Parts: sequence; C-alpha cells; structure tokens
Amino acid sequence: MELYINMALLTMLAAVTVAIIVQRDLFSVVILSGIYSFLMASVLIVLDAVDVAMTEASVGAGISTVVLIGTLYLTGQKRELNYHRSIAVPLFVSLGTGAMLIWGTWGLPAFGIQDAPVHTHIAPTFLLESIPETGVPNVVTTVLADYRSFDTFGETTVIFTAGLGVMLLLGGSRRKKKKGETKS
Amino acid sequence: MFTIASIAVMIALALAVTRAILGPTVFDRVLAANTIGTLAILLLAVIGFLMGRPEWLDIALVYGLLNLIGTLAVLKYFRHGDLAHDAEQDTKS
Amino acid sequence: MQALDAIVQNYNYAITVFLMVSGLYIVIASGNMIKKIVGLSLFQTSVYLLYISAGKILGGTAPIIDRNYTIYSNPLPHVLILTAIVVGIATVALGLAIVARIHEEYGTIEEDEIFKETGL
Amino acid sequence: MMPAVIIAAGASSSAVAAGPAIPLDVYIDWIVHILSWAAILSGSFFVLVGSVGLIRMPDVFTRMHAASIIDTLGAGLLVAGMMMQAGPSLITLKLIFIMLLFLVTSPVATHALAQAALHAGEKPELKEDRTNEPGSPRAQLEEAQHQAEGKR
Repeated sequence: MELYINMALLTMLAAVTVAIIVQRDLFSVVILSGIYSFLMASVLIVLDAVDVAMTEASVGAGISTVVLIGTLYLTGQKRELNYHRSIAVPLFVSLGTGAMLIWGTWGLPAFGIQDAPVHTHIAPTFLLESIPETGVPNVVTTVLADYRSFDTFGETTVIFTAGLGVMLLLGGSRRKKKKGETKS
Repeated sequence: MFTIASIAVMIALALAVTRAILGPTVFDRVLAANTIGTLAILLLAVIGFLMGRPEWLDIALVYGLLNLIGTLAVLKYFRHGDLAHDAEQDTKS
Repeated sequence: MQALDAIVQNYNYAITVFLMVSGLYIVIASGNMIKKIVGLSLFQTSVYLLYISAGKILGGTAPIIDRNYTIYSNPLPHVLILTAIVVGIATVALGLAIVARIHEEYGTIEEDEIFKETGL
Repeated sequence: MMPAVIIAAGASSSAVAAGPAIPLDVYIDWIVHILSWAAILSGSFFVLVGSVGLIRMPDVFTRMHAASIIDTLGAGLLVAGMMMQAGPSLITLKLIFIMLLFLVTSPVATHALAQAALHAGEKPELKEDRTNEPGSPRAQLEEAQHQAEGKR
C-alpha cells in the first residue's frame, strides 16, 4: 500500500513540476513551488524520513515561500516577460543530461531491498549503538548531534555566512536609498 | 478501514492538485494550496495509523501552522501589497 | 508482470531524473531570475528524493527505536539530507538577495533586458 | 498496537457470542469499533465530496465552500474515528490539538482569502449573471457595449 501511495504522490509531483515550467505568472510559480514542497514532504513521510519531512515542510513550504514573496515585493514584477529565446539548446542539454542520468540509474540496486550496499556499511552500527551509547531513541537525532556533530557545526557556519551575505547585500543599499528619499 | 481512508484522501489530493494546476486565478491556486495542506495533514495521520506508528502526529501540527503562515503571507501581499503592513497608517492617511 | 515489477522498482529513480532535468531546463531556458531560483530549488529537492529513496527499506519503519519493530530504514541519508535542506535554503535566500540587489541596480530581473542594457 | 487489539476483541466477541458469559468491555470495544468505522467512512466520503466540489464549482467564492467541507466535516469525522481507534492516550491528545488547529486556522485563512480576492477585483458570480434574459446585468452590459460601439 505504501508503495502505491508513494507512486501516486510522485506522479502528482511530476505534474506540478510541468505546471511550474509552463506557468509564466510569478505568483503562481511561487504558490506551485509551495505545493511542490508539501507533496515532497508527504513523499518523504511515506519513505520513512520523518525528520526530513518536518524540515522540508517548514523550510520549503514555510520559509522559502515567504522569502520568495518578499523578493517579489522588492522587485515588483508580476509576470515573466515573453522573450523569443530558442528552446532548442536548453532542451538538448537537459535531455542529454537526462539520458545520461537514466543510464546511471541502471547500476543502482532495486528500490527498497534490504541488502543494498547502503544498508550494510555503518547504518546497522548506528541503529544498534544508539540506545546503549546515548539513550536517545531517535537515531537521526543521535547521528546528527552526536556522531556527526562537527558536520552540523559546519552547517551552522554556512547559515551564518549566508545570513551575513544577505544582510550585506540588502541592508546597506536600502538604507542609502531611504536617506536619499527623505532628503528629496 | 484506513486503506479506504487513505485512498479517499489520495483521490482528493489528486483533484486539489488538478485545481492548483488549472486554476484560472491566483486565488484558486492559494485555495488549492490551503486544501492540499489540510489533506497532507490528514494523509499523514491516516498513514501513521495504517503503518501502525501514529506517534508522528506532532509533524501534522507543524504542517497546520505552516499552512496558515504561508496562506496569510501570500494573501497579505495581495491585500496590502506589503508583508509588514501597518494598519495604523490606513487610519491616519 | 515482470515489466510491472521493473516499473515499480525504478519509479523513484525515474521521477528523480525527471525532476532534476526539469530543474536544469528551468535554470537554462527561463530568463526570469526568480523563476531560475525556483528551478534551482527543484534541482536540490530532486537530490533529496534520490538519497531518501536509497535509504528506504520496504517493510521497514522510521528509525525511531521501539521494542515492537526490528527493521528500520537507513538513518544516515536522513541526516545528510537534513544538512542539505538547511544549506539549500541558505543558498536560495542568498540568491534572492542578489536578485533584489540586481533589481535595484538595473531596474529589471529579466536576463535579456540586462544584456540589452549593458550591451553584452 | 491498539487497533489490532480492538479487532481481536471484536472477532472473539462474535465467535463467543453464543456462550453465556461475555464481559461488558468486549461489547463496548465492539461498539467503539463500529462507530469509528462509520466515522472514518463518512469522513472519507465528505473529503471526496469537498474535493469534487473544488473541481466542479464555477468561481473562487463557491470553491471556498467546497474546501471548507474538507476542513470541517471531512477532517472532523476522520480525526474522531482515529481518536476512537487510538483510545485514551497521548495520540488522542495530539489529535484533539490538530482538530482545534483546524477549527481556528481554517476560517481565518478562508476569510483572508475572500477579502483578498474581493480587494483584487474578483466578483462573485451571481444567478442573474448566468442568464441572458433582457434586464439582467449581463444583458445590460452587452447593451451598453453595443451602444458604445455604435457611437464609435
């Protein structure tokens, strides 16, 4: 049953993606990307990644939508303008990449089998040692904050740098503009 | 029992996605997005019971709150043209 | 029957490839920078789907230890993707800030208009 | 898990129904099980009805009615059925919170949507808009357009 729910949700995901490609109204693109994030979070729940689904929903459907709408407010553009760009080159590049990726998936193990190489390396150790070593039942939390905590620390640094970049890009120039407006 | 419920919710989800893709105005899409959020919460709860692990319902609460925030952000933009609208300015001017 | 099995086994990978290719197509073909960034986030999301599909075990359950269950899905891809999601939103926010800055400088967010203006 | 226990109890009660001594708990479990079946089935029905309405209704304002069926009756009955299945536990508390969340957020979102749509110039489609009889708003509009074109 979970397999069929998974397949149906993935089909809807593909349909929403096609709608995003075709759509020219930028608000609709933003709302459709929010819908895409909700559907993706549901897929992740079906695939047992509960924590990832929570993060994807809060980041993709929450923060990302609000940030995109904020940008639409700052730029004030409502529609994508219709330039007569040739679609031959993008189509060729993406179809070529797609063909190579499909060729690459032939070597992958079948979906959901238990003895795939991914599951034999270190994951059993994490699952077995989590309770005795840390006492936390949620293994994802254990790995994130205990076994790979330096990784998480690096991620925090990345977010800090990005926040700094956004503040430098937007803060300074807008303040100047506002001062100029009050003078004139 | 939960199989029937999950099939019903999946069909409803498919119809709501259709409305989001077809929707002639932006408001149709916002309405469909709101409905998809509700249906995702229901699907989450039903799948939790279907697989026998209904402990994940906290996530459904997160979904519900985010759904409201996303909808209100979009609609506030349309109503006032601004995300941080000050209601007092309306009465002053 | 065998064909059906093949479809079921490769459906996740096929959709992953489709999402990735559409993200790439939007980034190349669209001239609007906000839409380009939406395409970028589609591309990132397809990578999440690939990792999580690899970590799933059919018949397994979420990796929260409980006495009633013995088979759990692989927790390691979940951790990697948690990091990737957060870094992804940082990228998107920075990209959108650059778009807003470009709009202040050139008055447009269409690539072609900027090229026309600067004579590139 | 709880549902399995209830199903087992229901099955045993029907098997032992001929026997003399059946504890009262078994009957109560059975009734709760049937009630939760009914609640979940009717909830599924209302979810389907709401989503079909979302597709078939003519404009935004009428579609909001259809969507609110999903938010109130559909979600309410489904959550009630699940509560009966879960029994008194932490899960029931979480389900109650989800239901309260629906009851608070759904009207707020719908109100904001209707206000924004009206503000943006969407007009609800009235009954007289659909007829073409003389005297109806659409006929008057067409008349006015006709005259304007004639003057030009």
